Amino acid sequence: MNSDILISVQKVSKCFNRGRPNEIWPVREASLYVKKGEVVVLKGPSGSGKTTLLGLIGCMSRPTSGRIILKGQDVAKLPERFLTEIRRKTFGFIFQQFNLIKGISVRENILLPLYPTGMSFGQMSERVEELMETLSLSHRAGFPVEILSGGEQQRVAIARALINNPDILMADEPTAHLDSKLSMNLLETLGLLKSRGMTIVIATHDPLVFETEMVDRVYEVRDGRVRER
Amino acid sequence: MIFHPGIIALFLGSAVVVLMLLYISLLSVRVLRYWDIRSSSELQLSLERKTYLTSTIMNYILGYQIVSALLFIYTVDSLHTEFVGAMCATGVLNANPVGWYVLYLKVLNLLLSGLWIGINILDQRSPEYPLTRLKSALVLILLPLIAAEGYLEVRYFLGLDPAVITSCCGSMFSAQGKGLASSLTAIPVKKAEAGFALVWTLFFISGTLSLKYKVSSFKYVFSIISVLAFVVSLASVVSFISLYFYELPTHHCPFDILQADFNYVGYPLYISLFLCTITSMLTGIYEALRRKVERKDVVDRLQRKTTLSGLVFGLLFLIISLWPMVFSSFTLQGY
Amino acid sequence: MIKHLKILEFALSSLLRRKLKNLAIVSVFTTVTMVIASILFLTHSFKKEALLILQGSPELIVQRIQAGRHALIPLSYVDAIKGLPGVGDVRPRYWGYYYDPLTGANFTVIAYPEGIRKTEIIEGSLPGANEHGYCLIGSGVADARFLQIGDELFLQDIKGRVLSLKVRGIFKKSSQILTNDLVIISRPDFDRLFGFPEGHATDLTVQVYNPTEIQNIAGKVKKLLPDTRPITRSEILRTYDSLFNWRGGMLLALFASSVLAFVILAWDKATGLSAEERQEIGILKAIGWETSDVLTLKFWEGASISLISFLTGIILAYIHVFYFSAVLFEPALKGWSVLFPDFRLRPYVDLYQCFVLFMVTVVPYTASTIIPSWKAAITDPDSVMRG
Amino acid sequence: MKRYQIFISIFLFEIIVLVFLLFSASAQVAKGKKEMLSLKDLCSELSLTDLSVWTEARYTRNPSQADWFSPFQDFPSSVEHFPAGSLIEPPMRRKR
Repeated sequence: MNSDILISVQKVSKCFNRGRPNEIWPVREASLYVKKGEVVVLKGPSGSGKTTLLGLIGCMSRPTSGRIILKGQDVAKLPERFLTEIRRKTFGFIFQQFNLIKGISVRENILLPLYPTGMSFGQMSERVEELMETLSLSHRAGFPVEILSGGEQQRVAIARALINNPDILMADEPTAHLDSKLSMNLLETLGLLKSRGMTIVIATHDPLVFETEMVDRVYEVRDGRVRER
Repeated sequence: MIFHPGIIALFLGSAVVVLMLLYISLLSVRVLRYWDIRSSSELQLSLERKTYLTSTIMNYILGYQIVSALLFIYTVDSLHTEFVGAMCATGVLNANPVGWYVLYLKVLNLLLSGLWIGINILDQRSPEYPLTRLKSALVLILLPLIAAEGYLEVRYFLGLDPAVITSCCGSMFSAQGKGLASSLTAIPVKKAEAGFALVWTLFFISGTLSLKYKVSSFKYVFSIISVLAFVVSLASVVSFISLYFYELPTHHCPFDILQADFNYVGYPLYISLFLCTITSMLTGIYEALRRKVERKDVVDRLQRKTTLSGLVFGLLFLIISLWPMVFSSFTLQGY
Repeated sequence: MIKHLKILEFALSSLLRRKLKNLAIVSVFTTVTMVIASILFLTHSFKKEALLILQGSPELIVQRIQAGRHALIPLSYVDAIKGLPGVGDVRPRYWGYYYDPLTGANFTVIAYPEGIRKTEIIEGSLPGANEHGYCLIGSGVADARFLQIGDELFLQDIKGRVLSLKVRGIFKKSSQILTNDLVIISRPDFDRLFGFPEGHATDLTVQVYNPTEIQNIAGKVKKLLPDTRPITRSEILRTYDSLFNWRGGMLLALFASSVLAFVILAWDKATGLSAEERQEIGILKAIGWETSDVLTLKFWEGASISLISFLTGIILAYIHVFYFSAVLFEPALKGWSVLFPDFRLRPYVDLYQCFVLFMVTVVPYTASTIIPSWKAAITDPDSVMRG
Repeated sequence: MKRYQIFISIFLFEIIVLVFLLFSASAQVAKGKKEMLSLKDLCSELSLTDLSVWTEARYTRNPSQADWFSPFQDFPSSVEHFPAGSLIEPPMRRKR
């Protein structure tokens, strides 16, 4: 196996409500891998299981069976509290809804992942100023997030995902709530991140996303099964 | 007797704690039956989540135990005016013999909850939940003890009859009396002092050794000596340490030093002794649990911390208890 | 440490985001604490004051009981008691109640003992031992009858005649708690006022040489004179002690229902996590907060609410009781009577009261928040992804 | 200033106020000690046994001298002197 493989998912299945009449298997025996610096797209219609798969890759939940090797360590069987630590150190998430906390400022929203860490307030504000500069949010720093435009909210979400210097950026339908112009802006931002060496995994059904040239590989997800294209 | 504000507060607190403990005991039974760290079933996941509840509640219970022990002594002490012949907490405890058992159980439960929290800290620092079963079993041991404490507390206060003429510390802790307390007093001061000095010397030697060398028997010895030191020190407080605080050769009461007249010196004295015992005992307990835990470095780091704090609190206790012997003009020579 | 500070920072921010709800909780909590603390402070200070003052009451009092009621005691009992070994002086006490139809108040009338010394708590001068027609009154009596030194106090004696007494002295206001309703007159006036039978007293005070013998002597008196009831000083003190404990405890038990109501409110608020709060916790978990971090967050939310409310409640109660004489619940806490001393209590407050208050307010509140905050903390991190 | 700093300042401020109140309480008590002693002397001088607070009924004026077993003792239709009367606890049940 190639040594620059960051994540390798091997025959992973996930089941909800096992043994009950409403048992479902949103992911069945999925296998895929992600290399360092790649942009990988999970493509599929809504309800195909790609969000669940993204959650499994991103250590949000544990699979029912199968192995997930992250940087050489099998994380599929780890207890929740260690998954959290790995998730915090390795992944940055951008959600379909922006999932920002209303009523607090842009700065505080971006800083959220750093609160339960040992980083000092000084270091935190240094990092956040730098990041807001990159994503041109500085003029909005003290504003409550709910008065920002959709594009700005998306950038806040990206900044929050990047604040803890993750290895991998996970994005779930990032363009779902954006018009095509803003979507293009988002893709530019992602391209910029890729050029800096960031690994990116995107779950989407938006052709605008998986047809851009920065995408290295596309997996098609249908009924919980994964096929490389 | 029930409508004393302090007694109401104690009853209320005990009721709350016993209920919470009962709840986590039910959880613990499920943990003991179904815990399987290798499984990724939903049952296992829900059990893992319930361990958070258990440790949260245990943290609160430890906090409660500390407050309630102080409140108990305080309340018992403030009741002394209602009993003929009682001049401090001792007299009121004698008024209904159950009182002593409540006190002993409170001390024991305080120690046990402290140890539980220590074990929990080790468990939470290791990836594989190595001690969860042990912790659950300990909760099940703690439940009857704390419930018994609550029950005896109720029986004690309800059974207090202010018409009873009780003896006070003056006659209780005098050499003529019967029972454990008086036999403690009857120990010749010289022997008590020698025992005290011996035990604490051993304590510091074994502590330093277990800090320096990675030999497990040193750590066990250190823990065992800390328990000995705890017992010997409590006996010594009755036998001779308190005398120096009161500057009276016949006043042996271990509770009066908690009062304002003696600058509340009893609080730092007992608190440092408790902390010293709990942390030193944890050194040995961690040693015993070492083979269960995968990450030995975590054990080492925690052990270092507990041993060091055991030594520091021990030193603190010694300084406080020896202070008046060194700096006051009162001597026990000739008694 | 820094982690806790940061989580505290965030906890405060989320409390402030739900200002109205949390303000409501804080104000209810503060009020409950204040009410309970007022009760405790008041009864405890009252008790302490009573116990200290009554240290001066007679070591042993012997009363006669007739047909189950307190009756006048024959002076022949004096010598009988004096004969007991260990007994010092035995003195008769002459006192009684006088209902004053003019003001509707009850006075306590005492025939003064021979050697009353001048103290700084008396204004004016003292009537001599055998001067009659003079009196020394408590400030409550003076106020009720609008009397000053030199005025006349008119009482109606047992035969309906007017007894006129010139006020020689008035007890100072600072001694109200002990002397408010006293009217101290001479023996001849006392006899005339109440038509006291010859050779009798209200009761006897007994001096005992050895304080450890009091109980013993009391037993011997009871044996010697079976129709008497000896009351020892320590019994009086214990009576007062349990009286005020009972009072404080009973009110506490009554107000425990308000604590309970509050705890139910807090529980309800905490369990009824709104969809918004649930989503917030989900977000936190998704972006890397661990379950124990969320528990810490909830701990700090609860701790900041309860600590601030608790301290504010205690401080307000202190000011209320000792600077404003407990105006808010005066009648309920102190009781009433026509001659009511407007005493300023000395603040006998110590850490013990604070401990008790902590136990009856913060502990139930905290207990009620544990399970709800745990429920919030175990929210699935991927719940926000599933939308 | 950060919120937690404000919070901690308020908290410490309240603690200081409380400690100050506790100390001033004991100072006030100490200051009133002389007055207290003279009250105590007066109490023994006049052989008083009770405080003069609730003067309405015998059992509230002199709780220690009254018969506890008959609360409505003044006259049959006498109303209970609430709340002064409620101060008196019920007699203890003796069990043997």
